[in-house]
Amino acid sequence: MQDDTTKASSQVLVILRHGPHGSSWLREGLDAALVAAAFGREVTLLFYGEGVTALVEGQGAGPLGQKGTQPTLEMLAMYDIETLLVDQQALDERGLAASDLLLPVTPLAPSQLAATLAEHELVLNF
Amino acid sequence: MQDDTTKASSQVLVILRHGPHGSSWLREGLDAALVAAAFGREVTLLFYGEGVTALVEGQGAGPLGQKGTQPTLEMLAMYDIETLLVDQQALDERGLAASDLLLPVTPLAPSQLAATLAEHELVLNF
Amino acid sequence: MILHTLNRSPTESRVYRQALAAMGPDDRLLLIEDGVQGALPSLVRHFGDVSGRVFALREDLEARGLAGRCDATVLVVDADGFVTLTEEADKTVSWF
Amino acid sequence: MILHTLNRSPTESRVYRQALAAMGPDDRLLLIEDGVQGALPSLVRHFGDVSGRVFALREDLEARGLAGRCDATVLVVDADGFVTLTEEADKTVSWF
Amino acid sequence: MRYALLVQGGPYSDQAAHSALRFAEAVVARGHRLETVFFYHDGVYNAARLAAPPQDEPHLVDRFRALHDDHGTQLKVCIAAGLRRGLLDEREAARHGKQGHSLEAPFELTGLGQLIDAGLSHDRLITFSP
Amino acid sequence: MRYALLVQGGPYSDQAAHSALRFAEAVVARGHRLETVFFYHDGVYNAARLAAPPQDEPHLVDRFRALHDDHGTQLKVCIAAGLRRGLLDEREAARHGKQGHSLEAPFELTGLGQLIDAGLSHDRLITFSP
Repeated sequence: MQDDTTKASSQVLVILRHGPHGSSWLREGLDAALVAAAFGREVTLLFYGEGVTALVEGQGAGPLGQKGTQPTLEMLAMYDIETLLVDQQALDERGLAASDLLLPVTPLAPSQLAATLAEHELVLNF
Repeated sequence: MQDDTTKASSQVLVILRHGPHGSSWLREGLDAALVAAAFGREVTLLFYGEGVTALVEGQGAGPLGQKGTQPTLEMLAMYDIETLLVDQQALDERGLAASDLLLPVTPLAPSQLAATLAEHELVLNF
Repeated sequence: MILHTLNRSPTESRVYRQALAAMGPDDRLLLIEDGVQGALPSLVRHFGDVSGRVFALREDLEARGLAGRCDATVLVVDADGFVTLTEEADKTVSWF
Repeated sequence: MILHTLNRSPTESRVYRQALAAMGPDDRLLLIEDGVQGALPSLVRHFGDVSGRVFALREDLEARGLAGRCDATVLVVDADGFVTLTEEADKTVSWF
Repeated sequence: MRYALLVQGGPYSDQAAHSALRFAEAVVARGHRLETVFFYHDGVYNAARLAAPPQDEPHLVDRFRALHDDHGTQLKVCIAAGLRRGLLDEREAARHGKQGHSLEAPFELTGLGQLIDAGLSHDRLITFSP
Repeated sequence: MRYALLVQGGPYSDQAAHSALRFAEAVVARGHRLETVFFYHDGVYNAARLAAPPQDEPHLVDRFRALHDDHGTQLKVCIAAGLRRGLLDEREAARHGKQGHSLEAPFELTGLGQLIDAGLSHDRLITFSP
């Protein structure tokens, strides 16, 4: 069940299951990913379920003007976080296509999920 | 759509949608109901969705020995809270019958829900 | 007439079913916070039974990049319109 | 082998579907907290795909009055057994 | 109209407090009177006087305080929910033999009866939950 | 084995902290070493030193403190998550110009890197969330 889109050497998998603004889970999950990367770990992000909505282009400010998580997402490459897996089924369910997203991502089919979890040393689920 | 099981004069409807131990919603909802009753308001309780599990007989202590909400439920009559409506569909879904419950309740069909909400002056949803 | 607010997406939480079951024939439903996901054309069918009485909060749609993706049957209101909806309703019940 | 924990009932939250979709062929699922509601005979069908690998925490069943109502296919473990499950698994992933 | 809000979500963890503040500001902008904000469940955490959010984020405590200062809104925190979660004013801290306090004016600890009272005596009660 | 726990739920609002403590006590009873409890998201509220639960309820702060005192478990609170929510030790309070503090030893404010480190260097990391 090894899969080409993620490397066995990746150490930390951060699963993001929430969208922007509604809660702090997305932000706190991204913070964990950035810190892991800053500490030299190889980090994979998996946008899963409602987490795929974090990637929708054209996000705006929150209810009190707060800037949200889009700026953080745009910094991922700077931290060498380049493996962005996205739950294809969740995109389909919401009528979203890769072209609607603000970053290039790798679609992940349901059949690849278990292997992705198995091959990372540490899995953090937000 | 007036319904015999609740009186139009009832002032406060407290909807309980959570079971015991998993969160403080049930406890905090019950506290609100008791306070309203202590202040002389007529209070109706509606055990809705997972809230019906609050009524299951034979509950025990929580993870650290805390006593849970069963003792509070047993005090409702002392506070003259006597209208206990229960979501019949939620009982059925969980395979529960009235005889499994620790208090006598009035089953409420889905068709009676809207009228119940409409006829109370204040609705608090927990 | 009761205004019901809902702050969860129908893809994640089943609370939307509780809200719908509790709605009277004139009641209105306002999608707020993560609930505005339900206004997407592919998800709005969950609210088919109350079509024409479904509102969504503009600011929450915009914050999520969904302002232009909202289904045409959903009535979009801003925070001022949210207040108006609460003025027009006898009471407001929140589902979360 | 991964141990997955789940603390929500399938009647309220759809997160159980995410957990199931992420489970490998040998992975195990432990129902804890409000998740033990899923061990009721009328709800355990939601976990049919991983039958035989579904555990439920005894203390959480007992606290909710469900100890005697658990479906026979569910393996009941206590807190000590929960620790054993984490020893036997390479890692533990929590779904909430 | 006379409005009351019930806030049940903490700051930052979910949107409830943000939504409540946005709604509150729209309520007063429409000329209504926002008499009460009642904090219950995790909403009591909004009263934590030591909250130190990053400079580029809204400071919720200050925004709630402004409702009080500019519009006379009462900021009522359920005492039972607060004590369990470590929200104590000077008087409660002394009563429990603790040094220091975590909540101060214009937030005030009150009983849950005040929520029922606001719910029945005000024209509208709107709830924001996590 | 060396265990770490990640606690993301606050005290009383949900079962996460209760479940974590029960699990922690079972871990040490089985002869494992519980090296770290890391508090993140609303879990940071477990470190509130002023928490005053009713006498007939478990006092979570004391139970976590006992893990530290009896088993040497380190109680690490994410500093960024804590500051936003009003959890400050004396040093951070001074740095932010605030009087008083809301968190004290044996709880300690640390960076999120310590969570990643615990997750990779300990044998097991178990998460308890709301």
